[in-house]
Amino acid sequence: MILDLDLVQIIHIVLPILIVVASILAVVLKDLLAAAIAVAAMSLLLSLEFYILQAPDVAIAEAGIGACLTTAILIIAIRGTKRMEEDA
Amino acid sequence: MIYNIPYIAVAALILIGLYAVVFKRNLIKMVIGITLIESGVNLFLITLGYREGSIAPIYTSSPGGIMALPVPQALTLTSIVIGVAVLALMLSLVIHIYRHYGTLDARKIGGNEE
Amino acid sequence: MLLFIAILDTFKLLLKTLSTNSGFWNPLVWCSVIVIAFLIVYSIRSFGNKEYKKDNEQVKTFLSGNPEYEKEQMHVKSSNVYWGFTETLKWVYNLLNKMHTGNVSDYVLWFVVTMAIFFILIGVMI
Amino acid sequence: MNLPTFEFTPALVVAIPLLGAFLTPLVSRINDKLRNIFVIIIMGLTGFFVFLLAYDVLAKGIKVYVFGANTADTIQSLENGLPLLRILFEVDAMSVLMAGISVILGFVAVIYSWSFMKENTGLDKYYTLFLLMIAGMLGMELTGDMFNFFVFLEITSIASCALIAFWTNKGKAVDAAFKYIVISAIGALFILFAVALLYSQYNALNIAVLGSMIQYTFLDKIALILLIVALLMKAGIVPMHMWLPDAYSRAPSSVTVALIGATLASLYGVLRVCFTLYGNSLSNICNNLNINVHSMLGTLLILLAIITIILGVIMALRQINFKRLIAFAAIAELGYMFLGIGTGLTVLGNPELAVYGMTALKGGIFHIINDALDVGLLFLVAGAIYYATRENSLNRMGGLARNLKYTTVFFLIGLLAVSGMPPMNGFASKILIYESTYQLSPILSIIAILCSILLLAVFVKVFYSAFMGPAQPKFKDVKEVPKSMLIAMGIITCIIIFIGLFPQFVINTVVTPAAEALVNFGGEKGFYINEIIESFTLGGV
Amino acid sequence: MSGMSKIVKTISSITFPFVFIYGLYVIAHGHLTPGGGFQGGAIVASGCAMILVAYGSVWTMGKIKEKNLSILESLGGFCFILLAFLGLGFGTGFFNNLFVGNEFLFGETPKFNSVAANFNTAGVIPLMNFAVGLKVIAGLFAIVLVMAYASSIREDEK
Amino acid sequence: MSMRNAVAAIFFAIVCVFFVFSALMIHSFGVPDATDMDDRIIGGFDMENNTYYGAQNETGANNVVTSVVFDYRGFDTLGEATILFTAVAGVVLVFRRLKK
Repeated sequence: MILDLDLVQIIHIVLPILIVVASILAVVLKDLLAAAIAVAAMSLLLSLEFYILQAPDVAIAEAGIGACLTTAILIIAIRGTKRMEEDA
Repeated sequence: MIYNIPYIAVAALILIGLYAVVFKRNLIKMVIGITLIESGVNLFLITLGYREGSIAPIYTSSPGGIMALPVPQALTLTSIVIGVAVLALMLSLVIHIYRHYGTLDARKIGGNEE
Repeated sequence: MLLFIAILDTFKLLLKTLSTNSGFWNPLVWCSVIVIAFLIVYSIRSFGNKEYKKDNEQVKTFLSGNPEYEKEQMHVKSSNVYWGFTETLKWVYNLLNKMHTGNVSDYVLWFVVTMAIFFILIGVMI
Repeated sequence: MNLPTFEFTPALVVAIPLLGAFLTPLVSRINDKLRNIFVIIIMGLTGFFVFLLAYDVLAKGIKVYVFGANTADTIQSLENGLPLLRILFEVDAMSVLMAGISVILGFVAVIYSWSFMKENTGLDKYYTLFLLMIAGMLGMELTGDMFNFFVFLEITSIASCALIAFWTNKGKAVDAAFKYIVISAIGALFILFAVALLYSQYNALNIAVLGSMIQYTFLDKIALILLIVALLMKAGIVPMHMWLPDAYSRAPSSVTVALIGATLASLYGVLRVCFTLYGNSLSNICNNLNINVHSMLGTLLILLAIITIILGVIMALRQINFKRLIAFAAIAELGYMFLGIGTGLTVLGNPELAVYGMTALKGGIFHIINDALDVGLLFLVAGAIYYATRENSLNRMGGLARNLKYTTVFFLIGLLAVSGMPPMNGFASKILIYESTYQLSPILSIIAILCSILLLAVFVKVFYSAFMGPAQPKFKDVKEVPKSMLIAMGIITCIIIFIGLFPQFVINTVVTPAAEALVNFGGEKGFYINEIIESFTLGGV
Repeated sequence: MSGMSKIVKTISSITFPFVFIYGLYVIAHGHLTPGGGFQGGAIVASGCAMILVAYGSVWTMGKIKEKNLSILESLGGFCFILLAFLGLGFGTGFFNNLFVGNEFLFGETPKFNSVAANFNTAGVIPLMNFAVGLKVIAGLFAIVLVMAYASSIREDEK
Repeated sequence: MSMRNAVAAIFFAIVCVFFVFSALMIHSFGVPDATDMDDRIIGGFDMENNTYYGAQNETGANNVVTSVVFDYRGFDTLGEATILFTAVAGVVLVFRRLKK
């Protein structure tokens, strides 16, 4: 290893990148349901990151609210409206 | 410098969210963008409270050693609940807008009015 | 007696003049001046009022010889009131109408623009 | 006169409307009339406590309330330089002034909605949200903690958003509410981000503590910009004003009146950030380079204010929708306030012009009161006309003075006041702004006066097209609006006339203490925290 | 939203009690382990959302009225404020933790740096946890239920 | 429309630059600048007065975050609960029946 990192540091580098990738997916995907799932994945990764940053309280809250309820509300809204994003 | 990657991720999250709000036309995409901004701010608060080699600020789990800062975690808890409340209200308004206008395109619903 | 003094003090407090470091403003003085002016104007008006006759030809409405409309139709609508002004400033209004798109993204875009300008002016310059 | 002073008045001012909001759904199960009376009593009680608090603060200086600890600990920690752990309510003359405005507007709006909202469903939720909105505003204005400010900001935004969408059968109303919630969510999130930036450097959340420590580093400037721009957007300054006409014109009139209070609470946030949080360098002016930030910020504010005035007036001239027109006029009025405040901010560092800066600041603060009352009255009149005729467009109105006699008188008074005609209250505050900005640059003053005249022209047009002219056959059966609406309009009119006739009295008792609370020269630890310590040691708590 | 297949219904009704009890555990042990009123409330509310998805919103609305949830939420909020006001009555201010140090309900104080999880500690905090937990369960579930019901009603009209 | 997007992109880029720059300016990850308030809350031993201080001693809760949420910053939590209440009221108001 050039950078000489231990496991925790690698996780601190990899997880934020994954979070950003998931958020980019959430914005880019045309299918809104898929975007909602991407938001859920982002929330789950975020909650993992919170756990690694020594915040288990927030991690539980984020997993319960961010990953579960937010997705449920988003899916309800998508069912009530329209699934696909229109093109320009 | 490599240690500041979480902060860069925070900036990236906020900017991606802002991008979704400014450049996307679908209302639900804009709402998702606001959720992303909120996640970014939450991550920022938690990252501020992290101390290297620290344990979670709970005495039950392990004794001794330095602890992560508790106040940002408390603030983040508040912020998460606020986020879900705002999200619910926004999405119920979006459902109503769809019923009235039959579309989710932000350009079509506002319209140019006198 | 004490009560009287207290009331007097309150009045003194109320009647103070507002000074702006280069002028002053006292509404009560202004009101009294207006009342006096009104009385003068009224008395001048009453001089000529006797010669005014109501059942005369000059009282009738004259619309360049056109017939007079019904009273209900004579009301000028709100959008026609400052027609000349809005017509002259049409280019301004076109610009402003383009600005007010009613699109939420544009509202947020203005926020971003203002933030960028503030960033450059305060964050970099100073 | 000796009024009783309670040490927990600041907490009660927020707690009473909150408790009322929690109880309203239960009370409305019993009886509708009882619920209305209950809400009015709650608002009256809140107003009473705000009055007590104002009396206390104006007589004895800053008042502090600590949540959840015995005050002795807090005194010790402040004196020994230990960190403040708890949430503090820090009430000075400025906060009390704003709280008074919010309470008056809320009280009037509650009375007004008795008859105005009578025919609608969902009134229990309406009153609940209304009380929550008032509580949120009061919390924003009284709190001394940045994060708590954010929380109350969110309460205000969410409650007002739901209230803007009250008439859900109208698509435009829902649309306006969505715009409002997007704008306020983004603004609030950026405020939270700025608070986190400040926290990252100083590990404190209290405004006074932060204010005494700020160093004007790069991150501080970023936080300052985020706070200022987000709050300016929530206050509705050009070019971020577009949500305001939508929200103001689509909401029910009684809600609009309370929304004015919410907007002004954001303006209060701007004042707090500029003068208290970042006001440390104002206290030692002569030998500090950081004053550049203030003069730059002030110049930018003046620039935005001038654009705001011009654009608001020009847009108002063309509007046909009654409430939308008043909303643009309200934007123009907002510009006058920011003109005064910005001039104060620019000039206060300059020893030669500091006197005029103080006058401008006083004018700006005085104009906050006047604008809230005048624009509120106009919106109430617009709501009354809508109630009587079910008509919003000025094109379809005419000759209403025959049917709505009292309303016409109220509108006339509001017209004169809002366009700054002597002897109404609008003139008293505008003359302060004109004469002090003239010292900075005559052009600013000239533009302000010209736009004031244009504003008069705008409202003359409204007066002519709505109230004057021949009687329209379709308005034959229109009757005068119910008593509760007349009472609400009457209360505001009385206050307007009182302030108009005795402006110096109001300035001496309320405005000058507020301005001096914002700009407090001297002090080592930072003025605000210094005053808190003093008030603790004097036993003022 | 109509219900799902029988398998989903059965599995979710078997899983639901476990989620519920785990949520209650998180609420009750808020002052000792990670968790608290908000986190546990969110967990229970997500369990309820699972039931909602499995059985459909119309069925759920028939079982639990939104009004009852509102009452529960008001009750939770009222208890919370009452606990806060108790400090005003007996102590010095809002949110004064007045039970700490008394040999009363939850009144014990742990030794510094002690790892032992003594349930009988932390004063009003466990009570506040319960109140907030009730409020969060009712509130979040009410939001999801009302939104799902309103959007499903619309579908039926079409 | 593309004109708008081009202008938007320019200003967006400026904001991007400043955000990333400020992300680099913050204290390095894991090493906070000042921690006095949080250290006071976490607790410790006061040598001068020979007493313990901090969350465990003052509130009795082993979980410091909970003691911050419900004790030190309890008023924020009240606000948060109020926000939840507001959101429920708002959602119910938006989806109410319009006819009596």
